[in-house]
Amino acid sequence: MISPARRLALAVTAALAALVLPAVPALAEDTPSPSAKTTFVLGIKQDIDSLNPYVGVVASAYEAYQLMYDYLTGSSEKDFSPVPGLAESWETSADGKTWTYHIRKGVKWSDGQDLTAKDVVYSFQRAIDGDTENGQYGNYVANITKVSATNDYTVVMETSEPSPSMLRLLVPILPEHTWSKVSGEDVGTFANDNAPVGSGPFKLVEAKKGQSYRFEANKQYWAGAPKIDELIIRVYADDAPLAQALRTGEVHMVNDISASVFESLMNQPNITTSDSKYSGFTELAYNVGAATVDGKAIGNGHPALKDKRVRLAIDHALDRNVLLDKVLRNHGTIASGVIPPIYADWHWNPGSAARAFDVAKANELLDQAGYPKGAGGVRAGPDGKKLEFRLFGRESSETSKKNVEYIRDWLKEIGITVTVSIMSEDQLTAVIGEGEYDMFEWGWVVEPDPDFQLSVFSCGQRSTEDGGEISAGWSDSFYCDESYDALYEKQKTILDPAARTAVIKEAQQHLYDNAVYSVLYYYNNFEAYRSDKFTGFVHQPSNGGSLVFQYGTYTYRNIAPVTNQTAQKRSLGGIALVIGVGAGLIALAGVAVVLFSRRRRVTADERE
Amino acid sequence: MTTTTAGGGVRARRPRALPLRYVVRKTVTAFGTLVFVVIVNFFLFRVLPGDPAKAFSPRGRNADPNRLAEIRRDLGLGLPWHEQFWAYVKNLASFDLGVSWGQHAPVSRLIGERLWPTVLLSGTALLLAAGIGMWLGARAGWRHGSRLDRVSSSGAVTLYSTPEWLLGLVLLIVLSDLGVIPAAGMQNPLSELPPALDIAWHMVAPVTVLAVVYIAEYSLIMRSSMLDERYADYLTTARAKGLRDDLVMRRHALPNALLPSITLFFLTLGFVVSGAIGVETVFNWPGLGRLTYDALRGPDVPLLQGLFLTFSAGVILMNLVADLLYPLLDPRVRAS
Amino acid sequence: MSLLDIRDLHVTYRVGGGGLPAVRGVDLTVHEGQTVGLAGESGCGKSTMAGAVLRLLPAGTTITGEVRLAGDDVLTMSWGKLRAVRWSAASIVFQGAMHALNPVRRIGTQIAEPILLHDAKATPKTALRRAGELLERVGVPAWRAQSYPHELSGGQRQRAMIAMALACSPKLIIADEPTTALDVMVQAQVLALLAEVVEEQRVGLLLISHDLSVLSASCDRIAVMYAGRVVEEGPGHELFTAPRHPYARALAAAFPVIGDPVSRRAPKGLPGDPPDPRELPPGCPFHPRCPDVVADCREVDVRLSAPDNGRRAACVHTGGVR
Amino acid sequence: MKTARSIAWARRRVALGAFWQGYRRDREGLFGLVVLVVFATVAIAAPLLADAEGLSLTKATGPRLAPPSLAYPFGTDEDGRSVLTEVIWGSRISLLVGLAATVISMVIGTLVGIGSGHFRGFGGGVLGRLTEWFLVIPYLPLAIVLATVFPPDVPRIIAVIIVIGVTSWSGTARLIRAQTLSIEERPYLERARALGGGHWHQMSRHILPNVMPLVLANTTLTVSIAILAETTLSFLGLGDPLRMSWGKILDNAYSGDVITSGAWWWALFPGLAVVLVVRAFNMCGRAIERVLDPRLRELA
Repeated sequence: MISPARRLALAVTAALAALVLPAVPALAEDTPSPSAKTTFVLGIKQDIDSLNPYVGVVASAYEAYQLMYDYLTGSSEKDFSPVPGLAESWETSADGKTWTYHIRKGVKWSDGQDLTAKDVVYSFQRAIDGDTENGQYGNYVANITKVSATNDYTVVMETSEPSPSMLRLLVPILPEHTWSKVSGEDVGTFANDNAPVGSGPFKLVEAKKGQSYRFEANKQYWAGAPKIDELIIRVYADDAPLAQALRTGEVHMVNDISASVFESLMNQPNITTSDSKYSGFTELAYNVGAATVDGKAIGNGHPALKDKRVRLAIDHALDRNVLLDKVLRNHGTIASGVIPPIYADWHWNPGSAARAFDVAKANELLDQAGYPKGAGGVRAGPDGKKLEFRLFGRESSETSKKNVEYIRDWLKEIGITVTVSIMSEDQLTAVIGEGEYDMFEWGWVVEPDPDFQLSVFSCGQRSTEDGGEISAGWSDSFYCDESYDALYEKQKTILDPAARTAVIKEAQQHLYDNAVYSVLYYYNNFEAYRSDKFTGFVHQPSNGGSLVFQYGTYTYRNIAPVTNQTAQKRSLGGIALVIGVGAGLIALAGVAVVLFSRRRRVTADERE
Repeated sequence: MTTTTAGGGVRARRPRALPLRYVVRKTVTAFGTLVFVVIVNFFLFRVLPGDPAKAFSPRGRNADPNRLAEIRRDLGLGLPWHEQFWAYVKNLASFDLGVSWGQHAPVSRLIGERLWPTVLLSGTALLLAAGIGMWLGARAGWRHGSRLDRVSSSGAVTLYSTPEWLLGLVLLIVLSDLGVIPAAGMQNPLSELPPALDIAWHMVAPVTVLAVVYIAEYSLIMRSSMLDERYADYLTTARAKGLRDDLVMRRHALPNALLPSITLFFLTLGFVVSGAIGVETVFNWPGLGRLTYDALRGPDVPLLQGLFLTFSAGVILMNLVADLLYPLLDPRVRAS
Repeated sequence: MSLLDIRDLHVTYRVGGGGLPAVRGVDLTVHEGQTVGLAGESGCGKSTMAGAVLRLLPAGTTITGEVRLAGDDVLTMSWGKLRAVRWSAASIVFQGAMHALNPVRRIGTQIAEPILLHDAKATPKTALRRAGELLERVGVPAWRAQSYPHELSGGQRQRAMIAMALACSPKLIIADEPTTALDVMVQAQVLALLAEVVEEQRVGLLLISHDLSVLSASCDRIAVMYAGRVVEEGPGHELFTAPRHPYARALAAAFPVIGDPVSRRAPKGLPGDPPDPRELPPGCPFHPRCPDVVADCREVDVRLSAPDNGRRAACVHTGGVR
Repeated sequence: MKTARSIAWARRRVALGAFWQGYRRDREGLFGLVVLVVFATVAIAAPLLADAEGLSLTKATGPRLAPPSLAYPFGTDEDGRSVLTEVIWGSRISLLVGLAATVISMVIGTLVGIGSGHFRGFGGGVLGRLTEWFLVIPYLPLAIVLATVFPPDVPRIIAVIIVIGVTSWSGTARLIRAQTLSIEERPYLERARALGGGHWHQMSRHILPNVMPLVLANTTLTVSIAILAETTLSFLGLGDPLRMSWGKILDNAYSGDVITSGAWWWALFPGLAVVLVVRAFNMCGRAIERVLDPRLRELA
């Protein structure tokens, strides 16, 4: 029978071996065996809410759809201009209402079947008729009246009026032979995560919700086979573990990380950071007079905000450069219009006529508007009502909490007291819908086609009321002005890009002059990748645009592993340390056991 | 006066049967608690302001208003509350916890997928903590007043006062300064290691953090119950029989001291599961804890509802196990 | 050669800062087959004596003098030797069997434990069978070996303790107030059982009790203790019927004998309580409560007198040594 | 002329004196008390020790993520604010929430405890059952759910206090119920009933004074749980986003990526503050228990 002392020694050594053993993989991890297939791992923060293109709404879901499926047309990586997709070429009728697309021949689905015009018609017909499907792609197919296939490789679409967005149809083309099995009712919860059939550059092979999604390259892709063999998208809860994973080499690229994490990654070895222009902006929005579509006033917005001069005064009081420096750490640009500069041809900005940060002008404007400074420096209107506004910030965004604090302090300077409260985006959406707010800080991500963004300020997008129940539209400023609506409707029907641009710019100027929003800044998208492991990243647009989450899959198809495996000076220190500690522990345990057992023998007789 | 029966035969060992009435009573109370939790859960989420349907089409993607009305009808928000309640209970019976707003997937599937990592992480940490904690607490209680006792109990009180995730955060900072970066998450698809070892490697840091805090708790529990037994008369009898000191402790004091600790072991289980929320977030461990943290953004109400039910059901089940296990261990209870 | 020979035993407990003298110089001997009684109020140090014999007193207690058990001095032997001697040379029957038995282990296992420990040839099966026989011997059905302490009656538990004490057939048994927790009828049965065992196995019995009448009925010799010292010693019956030392007299008088006219009228109790060991009164510690107190009693710490046909007393009136 | 009340108060003063004598000798209790006094003074004297302006983003002047130095003893955070100022002002919120939540928890716990112990039949049964249910429900998920569904117009700090108070009373209720049951058997309660004392009289006159020592000991332990709860809730982003508590500093640190940037001081000092205060409360609680329960004393 093994004496207790020896049994104890065995247990201790076994436990320590278990502790040290895992250190071995840290070693193995660094020398990927050459024969294995090359895998690129992208770390993201926002889990894909659904792989079903008719259900998913978050940006990462759209990235997955672009990988799995094709679209009729794409956006060029140089400047987002329309480029051929599944449609090799296309013609429009004289009156601009009939579009003919010529489908590329020889394109196969991942299960080997041929992709034909019938699939295109099926995808568009479903987007038009299906409840859930229309909810997702309604604004693309709103004015398509008829879709038909004249032969296997030609599709003809008729529209109620000429529409420039026919070259921006972000409707994925799905295989009819698999999707016909999914009925209208259960499409809402159809997961589409079991090796779905697609024609895109990658094929989904494994989906572990909340953890990772594995795609295999489609080596027969019509626009050229991707250079990597496998793409994995891994999901992380927060910036901290995401940045950590990049440093340990578990992921090769990270996207959408916060400014502070980005800063700390800047000086890390083997990591290249990319501060890319992005199509998003952040604004301070006002409740310019909440009312429903049929004009009935709702909510309890502060009447003073209806007066343009008050809004202009507030705009002058905002020091956008401080936000740029303190909040964005100079990763972005200050802003005026609602279309970001990334879309060079649509973007409008007032240039020298931009409103400068000018507290004196702000005070002057408020005095003119009839709100003199009252007791304690707080301004009040002719009816004695003080200028006290509610300002709502968003719980899920750190920058939002900082912005609202800055805005509160600045407005205090010009005699406006602001009470800040922080809430979830859901609660804020509900509050906006009912008009129960004065000001809030949020932002928009603008699509290549400005139509939807401009529609947000049209009268039609205000809340609707039926039977006492208010349901919110997309307007969050409740701005309603005939001349603006006219401009908006006009641009919807102009085909000639130059003419349409002029109208769009006029609309942006109108919004700026009326200070419907105080657009604060265009923020950059922070990305970082392991330059020691992969190369060939593509910017969209080429002058410093983002590398992933683009309108297209250029980066995924172009990256390739860095061939010359230069000496891996990866933090060997770390590995050596782990093994050193392990060995030390074993030696220590050995000594302890010997001492322990000897002591036991000597005193066996003596111990009580 | 006394007659010795032939050979002084010893009757067969009596089986340790648990009276059926006791088992039924305990199960019914446990079920009662679960019903209470279901009712609380239902009404709790009816207080929420905000428009659930809106969550289906957040900003940046447009959805026309009538579609929102239709979603509200599916969610049954318009119905009078008692009809909603029966529908809710009926669904619950078939494990249908509704659809998660944030993730557009049935809540029961989400919870099912993320249950195993939490059980793995919390379970390992718990067994480790209970084992080491009780061993340490027993020795500290036995050698009452000795240096080991003073040091281990003051250390335990300190760790007991530390939130688990804080310990995790500090550990991560220290390690990252040292250049040793423990992997985040549960698995690394790139690693050439067999999955089991890879997961083990990822588990080392979070399990250590969780275990250390609960070693403190269990050693305090064990120490106090050992102190209760420390001066009992039957220990003097055992010593008088000639047993060595450590045998007296292991054969006589420990079984008696272990009993109250086992009930407390299950009672504190609820806290272990809650503790996992913090640690899983800091270490990005894809379990129920991080699912709760993700569900807070939004907030994703059906998911939170489902998680709350799962956590409570788990703890209620564990307490039922404790109630049933205790009489098997302590003969005195079985008699009553 | 006597079974147990205690010479000038001093025991001082360490409590808080200072020391608490429980036993202040006691001599006691028990011969084979002899039953010696040890009487006295609670707190007089009699239980400490029981603890001292097998060195079961808590750590930090200062013990001086000699305790020879079957020739070897228990106080100086190594722990290993002591453990070998415990229960094999001498065993103890404790007062409250309910607390002295381990509540979560079966009676049979607890009785078999010392057998397995001290008898190398014993196996779990033979030890358990021996336990069954021992239970039968003390009048408890053998199948009770499977029960737990709380499933037995008070009497049965006490008998089980006795069975356990006999497990290694020791030469000496120390019974520390074995019957105090029992009602009178069961008390008589247990005492009869003890007497029977002493007779049958020629063991020495040190019977400790505060009840002088119990001792007088079953002990060959009795020693009365007061404030850590033996104040009178002598043959059992004589000491109860004709006690010499005033304290012994009061103690005997406190237990009425049925049918004795003298005690029927007004049994005399003793005023006051036993002294606090930390602040003993000067001279003879009994003098504050002694009915026959004289001037000397306050100065002289009187010791036991020389033996006069087997009787000794520590009092000025009875020739106590100055 | 001595009234009944003055006699009772005299007795209580003597008892208090005796309690303090016992407490003074308890090393662990004393150390805990000293730490608490220090933190209490820091919290009260916050305006004197650190300028409140230091908390606002706009007025922050310090360098970004500067390690501890003479100018900034606890270093600075990513917005250039001194962590020392944040910890000093944070102590106010953390202690306030901890104490306020404990008051709620003690009031509910004592009422339910006495109620379920005193009333036989349906009333007592329901309260007893309620205690058991709340005892079993894990407190953090319940707190998270409550914090999420709290109506937004209630100021966040009040919401957090109520949430913690409502989810932490069951332990106290169970202890007090057991104590009340044992008091119910005492003869002098029979006498009070015999003399016609109503339920309220019995409970307030007899049961409550007897239960008070247990309530006191349990209060200090509950405060430590409440402060831990506030810190964890703030870390999960459910605390008051506008007020700086220790949990909020740690939340900022975690989302400001304290790990990669290696700004250990940003997380260490608020963390230490939490652990020290919670440990101090624990030590005082255990010391009070030892003084009140003699059996524990000699085992200490």
